[in-house]
Amino acid sequence: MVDGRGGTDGRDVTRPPDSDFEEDAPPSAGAAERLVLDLEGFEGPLDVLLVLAREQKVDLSRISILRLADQYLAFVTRVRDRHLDLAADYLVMAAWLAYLKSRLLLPVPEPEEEASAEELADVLAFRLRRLEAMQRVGARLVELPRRGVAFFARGAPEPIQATRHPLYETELYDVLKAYADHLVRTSVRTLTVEAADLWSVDDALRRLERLLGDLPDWSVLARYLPPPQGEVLATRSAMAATFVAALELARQGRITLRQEEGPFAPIRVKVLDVGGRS
Amino acid sequence: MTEEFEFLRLMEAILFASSEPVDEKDLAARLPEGADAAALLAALQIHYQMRGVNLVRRGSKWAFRTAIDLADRLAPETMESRRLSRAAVEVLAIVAYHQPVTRAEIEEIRGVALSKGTLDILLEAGWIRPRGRRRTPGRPLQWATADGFLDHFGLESIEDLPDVKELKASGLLDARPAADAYGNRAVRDDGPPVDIEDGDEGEDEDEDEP
Amino acid sequence: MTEEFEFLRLMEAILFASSEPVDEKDLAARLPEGADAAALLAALQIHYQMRGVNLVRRGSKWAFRTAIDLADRLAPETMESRRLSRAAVEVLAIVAYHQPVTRAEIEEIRGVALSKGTLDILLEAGWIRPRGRRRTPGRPLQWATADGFLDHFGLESIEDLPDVKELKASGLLDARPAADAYGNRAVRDDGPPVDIEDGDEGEDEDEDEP
Repeated sequence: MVDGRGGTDGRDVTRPPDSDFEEDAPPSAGAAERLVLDLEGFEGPLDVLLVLAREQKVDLSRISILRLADQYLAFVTRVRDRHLDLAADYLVMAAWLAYLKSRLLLPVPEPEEEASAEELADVLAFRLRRLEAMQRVGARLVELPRRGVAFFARGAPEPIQATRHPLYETELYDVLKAYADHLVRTSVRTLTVEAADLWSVDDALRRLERLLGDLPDWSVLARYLPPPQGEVLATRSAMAATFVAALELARQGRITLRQEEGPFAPIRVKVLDVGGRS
Repeated sequence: MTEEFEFLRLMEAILFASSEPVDEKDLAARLPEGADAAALLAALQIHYQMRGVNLVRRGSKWAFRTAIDLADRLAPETMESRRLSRAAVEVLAIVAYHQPVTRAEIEEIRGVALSKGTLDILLEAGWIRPRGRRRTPGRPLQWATADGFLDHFGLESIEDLPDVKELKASGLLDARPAADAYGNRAVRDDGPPVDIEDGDEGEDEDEDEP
Repeated sequence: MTEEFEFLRLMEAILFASSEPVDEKDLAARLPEGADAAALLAALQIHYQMRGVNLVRRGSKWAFRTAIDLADRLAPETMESRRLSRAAVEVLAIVAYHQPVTRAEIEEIRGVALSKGTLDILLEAGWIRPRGRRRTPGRPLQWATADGFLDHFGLESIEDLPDVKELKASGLLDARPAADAYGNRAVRDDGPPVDIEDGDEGEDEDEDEP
């Protein structure tokens, strides 16, 4: 069913556009505070900008981008006090607007190949108008007379050969969903296999033991990590496994470890068991 | 429009939209005060008398039905549309994504033997067709989607099927529960090893038909 | 009865018998040689113009539907509770007005990554469908409205969408990034779980079909 999912946005999209606008841009003084509380209801930074733009109460084509930038930056500052985990795209927009604002305020000679500040502002104004148009027609769309609500199909269709009756009622969605479910089911096996290229303590032990003979006095342990292989996680697992392996070798009395300059300083390692050379 | 014609229109719409024949008493109850249901029904019946659809009485109930003389020409289908079984939908999906694919491969991919009628059902529905034989020992038959598949599902080409990435992005494929066990890695991963684009196409292919 | 009236009755019966819109091509195929399906449909539409049931066009398909003005008096038998999320309504509007449109373009217009449970819900409702791939690097899938969309919202064609002409004239139906200056950097930086294919921006837009 199509129901649900709307739970978090708290706005009833099936309301007429008028009431929707009213809710979005109340002329009251409490608007700013309400924006903060409603953060989860926003559909991204552009949506926030649109709501803020409506507060200026002018046509979107005559909006003051400078003022809008200020409004947005103030909004983000306010929100960050309470929502430390503010999504990255809100911050990216804030950074971009701060940049735009500085360009608009300080008309330095523009580099030839870059867009002018005015062009950048126009781009933003266009995106706002486009999003507003889509929100407006979306609201009108769901206000159209709809089948099953305002008009009805034949309640007792008669099966006759003239109309095409598929043997089976299956929609594209069913097929795609079946395949997706199948992939999810079978993916578990794959993931198990994939995990094998992480470094295990055994791997690290073998590698350290092999290298023991070549260790000069008090060498830095980190230098004996396997070469990074692109994957951050693989590198991290190698580091963790090597550390544990070093502890294990130290426990066996084959090496000794030292970290003299305090936490996060290089760990140094020295071979104890000379007879252990291979 | 006269008031009476308005009542007639309403009655017409109610009878049309109803899934069951409607009792005359119920019709009268749904009409505004002062409407004469019996007279309206009689008028409506006369209006449709010669048409392709007639208003017919079944006891105290009324319904629209295809005119008898046409109903004979448009012989009713004996079979009603049914829902395809879960397994059959999955096999269809696998044929669509991995075509051309042999029966053994379908079983291998699903990890379970195909029950007897599954391919027959899809074949009968016009959604799959045999497409050549694989050039491997035993020369097994390969299966692919038929034109009826594109037609039924409103696709213009088999390319319109979303690939794994697109399934994920559209929200149909949510692998997160499985991925959790392995942290960030699994999420970044593009998923199962099932190859959609290149599948088994090409190399061993040996089409018996153009 | 004239022969033409016989054809009309036959067409009426076929359309009346089906709850889903019937394609004009299929109708024509059912009629005897020499029948003019388009003319018959026009005549039938006029005959039902004032009635409680109207013949309506849905793209290339036709169906009988109860008259819109009777909506208030025809209480729905089972209230369909299709309450869409705000995101879903926006995405549906974007697909309807910008079709065919790629997912990256939808994200560009909304300035935010698509969350799960948006495209799949519209797909499940039968309102959108994949339609060809954009001829740009990555060959991203394009989305368009499905037949169910027109029928559900009572539209004769996509041209009947509210304000569609005004929007077209104002240039607001341009899904491409407004400029490279901003692009969809905000979307990209959002990272997982939704991955965005490269080259989705569609600068060299080139549809797969006319």
